[in-house]
Amino acid sequence: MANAVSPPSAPLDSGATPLSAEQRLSFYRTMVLSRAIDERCLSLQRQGRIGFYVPASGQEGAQIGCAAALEPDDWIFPAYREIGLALWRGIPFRTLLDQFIGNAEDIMKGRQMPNHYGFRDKNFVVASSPIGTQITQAVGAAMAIQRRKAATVTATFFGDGATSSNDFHAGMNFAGVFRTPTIFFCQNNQWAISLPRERQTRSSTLAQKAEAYGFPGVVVDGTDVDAVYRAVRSARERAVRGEGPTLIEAQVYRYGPHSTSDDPRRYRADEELQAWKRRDPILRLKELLLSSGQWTEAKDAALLDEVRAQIAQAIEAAEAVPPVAPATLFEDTFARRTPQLEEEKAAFERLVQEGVIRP
Amino acid sequence: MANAVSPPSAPLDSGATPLSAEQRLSFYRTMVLSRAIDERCLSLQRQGRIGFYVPASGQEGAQIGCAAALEPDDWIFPAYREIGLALWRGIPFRTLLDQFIGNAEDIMKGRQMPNHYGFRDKNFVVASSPIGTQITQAVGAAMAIQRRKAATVTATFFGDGATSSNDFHAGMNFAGVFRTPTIFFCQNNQWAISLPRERQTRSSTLAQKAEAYGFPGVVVDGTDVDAVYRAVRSARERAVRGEGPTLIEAQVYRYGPHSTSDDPRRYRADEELQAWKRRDPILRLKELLLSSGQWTEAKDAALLDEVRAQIAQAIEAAEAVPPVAPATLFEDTFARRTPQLEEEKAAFERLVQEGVIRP
Amino acid sequence: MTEMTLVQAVNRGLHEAMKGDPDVLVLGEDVGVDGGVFRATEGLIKEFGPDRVIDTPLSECGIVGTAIGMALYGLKPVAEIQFLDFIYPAFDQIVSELAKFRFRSGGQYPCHVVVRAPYGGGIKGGLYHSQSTEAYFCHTAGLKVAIPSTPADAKGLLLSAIHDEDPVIFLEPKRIYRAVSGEVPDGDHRVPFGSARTVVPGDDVSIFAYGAMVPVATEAAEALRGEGISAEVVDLRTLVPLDEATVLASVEKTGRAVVVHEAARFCGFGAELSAILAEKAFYSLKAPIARVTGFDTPFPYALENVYLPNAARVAHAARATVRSG
Amino acid sequence: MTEMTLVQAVNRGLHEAMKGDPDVLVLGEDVGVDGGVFRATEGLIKEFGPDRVIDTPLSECGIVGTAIGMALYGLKPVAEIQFLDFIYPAFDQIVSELAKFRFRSGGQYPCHVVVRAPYGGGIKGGLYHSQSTEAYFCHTAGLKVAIPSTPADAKGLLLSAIHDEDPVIFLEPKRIYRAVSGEVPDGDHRVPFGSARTVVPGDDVSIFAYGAMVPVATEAAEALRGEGISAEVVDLRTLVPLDEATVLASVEKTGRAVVVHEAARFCGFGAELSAILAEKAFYSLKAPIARVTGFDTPFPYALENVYLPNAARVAHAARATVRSG
Ligand SMILES: Cc1ncc(C[n+]2csc(CCOP(=O)(O)OP(=O)(O)O)c2C)c(N)n1
Ligand SMILES: Cc1ncc(C[n+]2csc(CCOP(=O)(O)OP(=O)(O)O)c2C)c(N)n1
Ligand SMILES: [Mg+2]
Ligand SMILES: [Mg+2]
Repeated sequence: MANAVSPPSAPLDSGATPLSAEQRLSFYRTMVLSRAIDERCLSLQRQGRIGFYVPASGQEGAQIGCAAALEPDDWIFPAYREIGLALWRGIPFRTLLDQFIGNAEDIMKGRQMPNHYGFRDKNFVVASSPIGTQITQAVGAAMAIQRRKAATVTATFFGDGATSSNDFHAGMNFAGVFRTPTIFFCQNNQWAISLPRERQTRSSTLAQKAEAYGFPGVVVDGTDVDAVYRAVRSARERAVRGEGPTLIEAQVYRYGPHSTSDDPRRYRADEELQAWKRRDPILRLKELLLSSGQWTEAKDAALLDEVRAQIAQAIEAAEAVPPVAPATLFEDTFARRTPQLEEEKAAFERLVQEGVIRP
Repeated sequence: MANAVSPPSAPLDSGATPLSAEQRLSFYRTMVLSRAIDERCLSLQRQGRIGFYVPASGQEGAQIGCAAALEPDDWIFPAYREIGLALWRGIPFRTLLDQFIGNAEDIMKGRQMPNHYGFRDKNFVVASSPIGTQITQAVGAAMAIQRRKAATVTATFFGDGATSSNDFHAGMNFAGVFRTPTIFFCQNNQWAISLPRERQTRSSTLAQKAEAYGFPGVVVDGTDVDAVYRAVRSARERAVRGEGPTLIEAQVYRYGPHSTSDDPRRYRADEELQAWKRRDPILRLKELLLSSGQWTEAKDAALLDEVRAQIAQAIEAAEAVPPVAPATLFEDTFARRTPQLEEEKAAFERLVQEGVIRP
Repeated sequence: MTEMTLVQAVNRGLHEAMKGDPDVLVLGEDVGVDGGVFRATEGLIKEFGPDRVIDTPLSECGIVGTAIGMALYGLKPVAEIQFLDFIYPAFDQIVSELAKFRFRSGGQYPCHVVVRAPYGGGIKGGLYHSQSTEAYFCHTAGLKVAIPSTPADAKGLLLSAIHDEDPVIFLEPKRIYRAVSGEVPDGDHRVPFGSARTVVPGDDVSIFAYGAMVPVATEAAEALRGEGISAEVVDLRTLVPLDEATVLASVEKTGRAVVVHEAARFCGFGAELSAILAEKAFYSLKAPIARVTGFDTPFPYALENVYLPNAARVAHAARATVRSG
Repeated sequence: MTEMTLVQAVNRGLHEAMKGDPDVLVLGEDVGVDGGVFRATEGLIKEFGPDRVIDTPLSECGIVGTAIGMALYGLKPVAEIQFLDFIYPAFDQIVSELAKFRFRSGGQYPCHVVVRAPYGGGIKGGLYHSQSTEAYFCHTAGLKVAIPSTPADAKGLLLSAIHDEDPVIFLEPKRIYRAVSGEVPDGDHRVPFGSARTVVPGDDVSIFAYGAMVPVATEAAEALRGEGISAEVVDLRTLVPLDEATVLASVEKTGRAVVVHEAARFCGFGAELSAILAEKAFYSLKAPIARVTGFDTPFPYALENVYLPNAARVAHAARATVRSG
């Protein structure tokens, strides 16, 4: 259901080869893993074992469909809700969990809140909290790709709310002007915390905003992983051919709270949630797999067991890791400490020694 | 030639009563005055009698057509190139000149560069230099109008370059969401300093950007004062009826340099300028007036003499005004000076007395 | 008098102002139906309706820009920025426009907007939900900056801010939003700008603090008292205008100063306080001026507790100051 | 060595860096065909083409945001902001992103962008073409801040900035873009960050300045010399990292300090310098530390000459400091 809102210069579905049974199955496995992690992490947060969590349940179809359509050397500029992308890129849950905890093995060195991670070796840029900032950055990286003449793209991820940000406007405009190889992947999950999509903007779709920047925008059913895959694949091909950027609006729903700090019952009706759950991306894919004979309920149960065991193991391992060392605070502000930071570090260490600062 | 890019909810030309001969003549007089001031000020600047100047020549049709279509209690949020609007609102050139000089009678108290003026009693908000900032402000004032249930509108003025600004995006979006009575009047003069319109954005018109915000955008020939008047009048009526904002793109050309600091020969071809001059808004209107028998070359010459005399007189008067008093520096940072500013002022005055600071 | 938390006092302040003046309105992200992510605007939409408690799109630029337009037109908007860390998309509107409207118009256009924002660390918010960048605003001529540290001051300073004629950046220490309760006067309670509060009187050393650092400084003063050091704790309450008279009088008495804030040290507000003392209280000073602040690194997540000044660090610095003089 | 103006030295610095490294590119408004509104990028597009000298749409947010993306990908972008006064639409990208990328990623993502901007008064630019807000950037951990005051330093610091591994805010004193000429070394001339320059040695009082205030301070020192007062003038060159050693050594020698900048006084960079001295040079100080700065008002147009510190004000403050100690 990739529905072109404004006609792209090449048909969007053109080049995509049909998905194989194997591919669909690997989508499914990752989606199931993503959902299971979500559920487990919400409970870890309630138990105080992690400080915060941003769930992605309901958005797995969009995330995995998109992730799979990208190539490993395409750079991802994520927001904070993109766990499906991280898993598809091959980041082990254990690695994510180290970040959620902020322990001594967290690659981010305990600097950021849970869900704000990045992995240079996976071309997965480190997320931040301010909404939209990754969008112009993705366009800049795409300009670098043009300069390097690489056959690759950047893809940036953001929500319906982020379309109101300064960076959305600037990034879309630069992408149009410089025809950059960029995929703007908007997960319209219908809510920006408590603000419904209709009150975020009066345009009838988010995809049509691309019109203002002179390139195509498409709406895709984000609960249909195949459709997402095809739309992204086409956008990627367009980009690599030098035909410029595409805005893709994947329509999904956020099942859970905005984050563990949020209570969605304050602002939205349960019926809306239930209606979307009937179109659950995982269920939809499972039914397809079952009906095509590739999958059985028994295999499904086994998969779930396997995933849960894997998660439990990761938790045990991550929780055994010691906390991040205090003096690491003085790393990475600059490549090398300035004399002033050197002095602050020395003073800090003295205070720790004297028990004035207690890690 | 008001050409609706996206269909407005009511036909744009509906309510506008045809222009009277008298109205056209007053348009003409103001346009001629505006052009004459421009020419004189450019030479004042060259002579070092004013420090800087931003010419508006070529844009008089758009400015006067728009100004005339607004009512006196509609609030204007201008950029720095809107002298035609100021003149139409009844600001004497002498008052503007006091500002250009920054003398003791400058209502802005010598605080701003030439062309950055505002007049509260004329509902003409004081301009600033940062591009686009007036746009969200105009929307906010329109939200206040809604709250006060006044049958009035705000109109904001900006260039083609400003459509790339953060505030354009935020202002357009808020206006759409809150359906504010706002007219977004974009004078597309084809250049943002040295950047041509085609490299500012890839959208085919600027008007079509309104699509992204769910309200109508129209293109109008800005060299045709009648067409501008009608387009603005319709947008105003729509707004007052509660049907929300309109973006109007008036296509014009900046004849002169961006400002007296600029040399347009570095980046644009003379042919382009000459082509536009053949569609000069003043000439077009003059021909109409002449052909309708309302106007004669003799009257035209007399008008020009009159205007020039008036300008010369204003210059003489403004140049006789003493400079702004130094201690006024310490007014208007706050409503009342803080103790700290009181102390700074006292220290300043001592330094002036001792000849350390020489005004 | 009613006992309440700091965030409740903010809520009551907004309520009082809106009740008293139909031109006062509130706008921001999630301030309406949701009642604000910290519940500061809870219940206001029910009482005053969506025309006066406006849920906006996700754009701080739009929030502050439209608030300015409303203020120019005569309303009294109170804009909420969800976290101070997210104010930067509106920074141009704040420093270029809000701060300069009155000046640049020669006094024709006052522009009275209150921008409220929760600020500071202590809630495990990491890099982007913890910062204290009050110095940016203090350095911007034309802005007033208020930071309450108690429920009563939260209401009193907020009501003064809303009734001020100038733009006010109103920073709320989210770490103590609910940590303490206090008696808050009912009705139109106002605390004047530019009057610091002596929290603990003392003779040996002056400790200057604001916001969430006031309880930390107070705890330090208590510890010092046990050691026979009499520390005076001054809560600045408004950074602009600054109550220099109280600051100078305190140091003239004690001869020693410790400045405390959560913000990074370099070019932080504490530097200004030191500079004022080094200029105007020079001959009273008996010892170097100490600063106890955040470090000159971005704000961390896991190590938040070692980043933030604690009572032990404040006491340690005060002790050193007293001994060295 | 070639004699040139400061703005020409900036141009030569850019040229040298671009010639030496194909990853260096320039982007901004009017930097290409027009050669920059101050002509700092003149001729570069001819030599290096529009792929490396990029005229952007009118969006500082886009300029800095895309520059960051380029830097993450491995290029070395030099972004021009037409006037420092217009940097605020990009402030979020600068303080939230550029300054924090390396830290928040645990060192995975260095983010080396140079942001160049002409700053300061003296060209009758009024409110919005004159401001000096270096303190905002100095207070932001993760940014380096360089400000040259001579043609040689303009080239040398710029080349160091472009070859640094960290983000640099490079502020160019537009008032002296063309006011003075000086000898500039040819080739890859670099001036290291964190090393102040003693412009005039002296014994009685230390005057600290940077950018366009260095010639003003020097003029003051000359006037003072005529009166028998030996003033030392120190040009800080980089505010972050700051050469504290040179600053402290100077005050340990002279016992007196005057800090000069164009920026408003309150929470300006001078406050930090005072604070450092009040902490670390306390026992050397013989007199209150004086600040000679812009006033705490927005920058005026007609009254620019009374707003900006002049040599007479600097000399007056230095004299008072020497007499009072
Ligand atoms: C600039 C900025 N303003 C406000 C916030 C607070 N905030 C965090 S998430 C969010 C809503 C984002 O909505 P959307 O873009 O739709 O993404 P979603 O969370 O739904 O995935 C808000 C307002 C922020 N992080 N950054
Ligand atoms: C935020 C900001 N960036 C840059 C500038 C410098 N500048 C002044 S005018 C201008 C071009 C404006 O073009 P446009 O909006 O088309 O208006 P025009 O001058 O053509 O009327 C630029 C880049 C500025 N004033 N503000
Ligand atoms: Mg959303
Ligand atoms: Mg233009």
